[in-house]
Amino acid sequence: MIKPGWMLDTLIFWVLFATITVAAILARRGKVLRIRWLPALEGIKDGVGRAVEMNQPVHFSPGAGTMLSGDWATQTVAAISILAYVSRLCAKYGARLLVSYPYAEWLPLIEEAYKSGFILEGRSERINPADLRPYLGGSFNVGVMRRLLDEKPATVINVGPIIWDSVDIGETAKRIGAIMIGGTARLLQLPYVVLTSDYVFIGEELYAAGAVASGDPFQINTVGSQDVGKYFVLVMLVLGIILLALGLPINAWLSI
Amino acid sequence: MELRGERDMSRKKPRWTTRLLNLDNPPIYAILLIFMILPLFYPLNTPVPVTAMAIDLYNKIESLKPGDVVLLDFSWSYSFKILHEAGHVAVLRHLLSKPGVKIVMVCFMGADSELSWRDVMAIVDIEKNYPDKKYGKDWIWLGYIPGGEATVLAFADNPWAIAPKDKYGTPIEQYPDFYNAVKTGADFALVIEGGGHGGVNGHVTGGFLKSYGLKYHCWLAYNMDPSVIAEFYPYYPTIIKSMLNGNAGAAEYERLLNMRGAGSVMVDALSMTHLYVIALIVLTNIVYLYDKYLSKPRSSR
Amino acid sequence: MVSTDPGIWIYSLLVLAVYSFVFKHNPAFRVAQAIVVGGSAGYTLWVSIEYIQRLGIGRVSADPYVLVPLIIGALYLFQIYPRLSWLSRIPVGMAIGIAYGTVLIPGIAAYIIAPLTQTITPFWTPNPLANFNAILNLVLMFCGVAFFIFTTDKFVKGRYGFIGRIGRAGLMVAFGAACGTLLGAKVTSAIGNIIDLLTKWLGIRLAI
Amino acid sequence: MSIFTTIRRNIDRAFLTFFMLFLLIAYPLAPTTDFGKFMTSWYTKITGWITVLGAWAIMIGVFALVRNNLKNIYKRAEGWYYDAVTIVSFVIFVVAGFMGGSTGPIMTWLTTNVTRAVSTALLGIEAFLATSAYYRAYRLKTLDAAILLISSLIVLMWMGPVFGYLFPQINDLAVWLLLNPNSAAQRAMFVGIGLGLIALAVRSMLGRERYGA
Repeated sequence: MIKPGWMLDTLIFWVLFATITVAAILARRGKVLRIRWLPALEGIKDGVGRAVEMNQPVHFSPGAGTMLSGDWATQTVAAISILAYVSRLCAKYGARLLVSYPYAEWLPLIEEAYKSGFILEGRSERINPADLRPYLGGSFNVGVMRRLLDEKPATVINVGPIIWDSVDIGETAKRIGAIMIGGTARLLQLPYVVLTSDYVFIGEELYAAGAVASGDPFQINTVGSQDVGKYFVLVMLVLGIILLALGLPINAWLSI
Repeated sequence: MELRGERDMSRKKPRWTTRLLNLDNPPIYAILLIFMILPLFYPLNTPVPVTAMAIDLYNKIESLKPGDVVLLDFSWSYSFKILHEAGHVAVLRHLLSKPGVKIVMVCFMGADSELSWRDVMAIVDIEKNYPDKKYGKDWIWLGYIPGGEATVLAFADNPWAIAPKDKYGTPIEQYPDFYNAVKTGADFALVIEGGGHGGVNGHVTGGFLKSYGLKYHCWLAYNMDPSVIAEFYPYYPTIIKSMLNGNAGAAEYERLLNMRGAGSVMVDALSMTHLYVIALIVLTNIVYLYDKYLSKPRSSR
Repeated sequence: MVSTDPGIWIYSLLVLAVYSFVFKHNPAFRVAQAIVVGGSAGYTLWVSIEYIQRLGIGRVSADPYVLVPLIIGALYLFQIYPRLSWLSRIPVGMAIGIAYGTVLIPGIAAYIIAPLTQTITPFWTPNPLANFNAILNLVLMFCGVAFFIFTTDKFVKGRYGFIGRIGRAGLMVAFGAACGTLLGAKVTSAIGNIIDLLTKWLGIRLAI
Repeated sequence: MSIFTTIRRNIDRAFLTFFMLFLLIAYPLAPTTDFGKFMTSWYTKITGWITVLGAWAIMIGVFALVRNNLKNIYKRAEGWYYDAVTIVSFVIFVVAGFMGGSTGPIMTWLTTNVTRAVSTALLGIEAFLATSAYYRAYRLKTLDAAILLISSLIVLMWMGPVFGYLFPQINDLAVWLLLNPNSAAQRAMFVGIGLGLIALAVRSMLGRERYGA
């Protein structure tokens, strides 16, 4: 019935999926997990504050790989949830928010996230659709670089599925003296983000960031309950070695 | 205006170490440019040490038997052409020199990957250099298949359902050498992916890894963008069997084939620029430590 | 011999305009950017029209179900009309659903099971280096995973803080290694451009 | 909240949930039973739809771009002449497409000489930007920075072929570094990413607000 080789993967997936769902639903009954705060979120707060002090805008871009396919789409969703947080901060403290995006597929969500913060803080008069700019079909890097140099934002946030914009945008941000906040779960670009940014969302922190920032117990529980999977991996590492030492074919079991 | 006086008062001439540590970009860039251009006029012709990965791929291709089908993927965006082209040219030449080996060429990355294929073909020039290799019998070109990762995975499960026709509109049934030899991805004797810059969770590279690597256990090789090679090492050598490291890898492969191609050209410039950058980093850090030493109060030195 | 092909001239001037950005932000770079932003938009517009024609409308007769994404995708156009812009979220929701559906289970195989099977290797073989590597891999992966645990900071500070610190050091090695590979790829691209400019545009013969 | 508002708020989430669950059930099934055959055939169909879905979106992107630029030109905003260049270039490309679409002769000429020129040059300037990033970021400030610096230096030596020629041990050391400590750390990050994906999916499916926003 199930393809050979996918039995265990499917089982583990559904178990984790169910655990996280149950933990999330339990949040509505007041059982909230405590999770640690992410340092890069503090960076966003500082960055927006600095932009307000200097009377300069904040620039947000969701990475150049925001396509509708596979992992890239999921990371874009995470980036958009961070945009909602940034928009809320900008509305609260009164900074102008510039958004550049490379693929129009996400325009409905990006526009909504951009507006949501201003509406929640009751500043809908400051919404300016011209601040959202598309740079389609491979012109994203060059477009953002020029926009940064022309508008001189105080804080540059580039999170999401970064393909080849990490160094370009990061170094341009350094050149205009902006605080650079980067983050991606695409591990091949992550080192370059670390190299060029002041604050970084490392890997999974990108997925968690929007939820942690929202402060909503439901979302916090989805983040916290992931640790079930991590403890599973930790236990499996130790147990696997022990079983292997006893001469059992643990690796064959793991690939049923 | 009052501020200016204050600033003038506080302005001391910074130490030379501090100035060196806060250089502007242009001088750094200018020296880099010189190091890039010089080797083009005065090549050093440093020999390239051949790594185990290139030898593995070479031996695998050497061991291919007549009738084996090879999947050769051209999924790099056209902008990345300089990184991947030399490696693919070398590998394709080697494949074409083996009698009876059948090659399926395909790309998944984007419509512009077809331009990448066109450029490789212009260099290899099958009709002129390999006159006994016939289209439809020894190689076919499926063109760009859109759909990203999902398509890659589905192509591995059942190639001819996803690509029922080749680029020129001929049904694959008319090429029995391919249609009958390959039913699933497991039937490919060797799979070479070209678009390494997608990364492990890039939609084409990741698809190849998940299907041919994890699911069908094919002999999977990558023609890699050097900037992402670190990310693929976790899967080497159990799942990914070989990786060509960009132009350096291509130069190694060219050396195995005893030819001098585009890969070898880059090697000197690569050496020189790396020499410069390493020197820059090391010198900066020596100056940085010395600066820290100088800025300590004299008594505590 | 300097080239007389206008295509090569446009190519070379645009490349130079982009490279000039490295030294200073200047009008040439702005013009190049303006050209590319407009041009790429025009190009992708045609690509999208062809997708709709070739993969959508053209395939309807062979596979009538293609009408579903064709119609749902057209809801995107309501984005232009604010009162009905909520309709344009439907295709996004559907696309994200498809993305999750294809990624999650292979994700378990690639991200959780494959790392496990590769780390669980014996360290009691006769080869001392292999044993050392196996232990190192095991320790670094264990500490790395522990470092990322969200619900407790036991592994980051305090008595067991060393676990998090080892994990962090491992991450730093990985980041450093990858940063080291960055230059090679980019230098090759730059040299490719330089060779193009020198040979095709200026017609200089190189020593290579 | 009226029923209409509820539908309007949640319709996209309904689509998301339906397609996600359907594909998740279909993915591991083997096409040996009737049910398996049915599900796998739909799996292939549905996953092929994404390209068509996204194709429409480009039009609104183009619309937004043209509208922004025309507004700027009309208002004579700062730098409006660059926006005029954008519009002119856009029109040229669109007109070129009338001869053979995106692969027509004029379009191919334009893309190879205009858009590709800029994208390859952008990759090239990263070499420069990377050098200055190295120069600024690699300072021996902390222990972590020192580890980063040393592992970078080893790999940099490996990437420059002349070092491998002069000191063959560098190659072995770099490959060992990539294969062992680097891989182990990458694997640790993989685990988190795989789990983060699931949590994000749950959040998108059930979250009170949209996509975790």
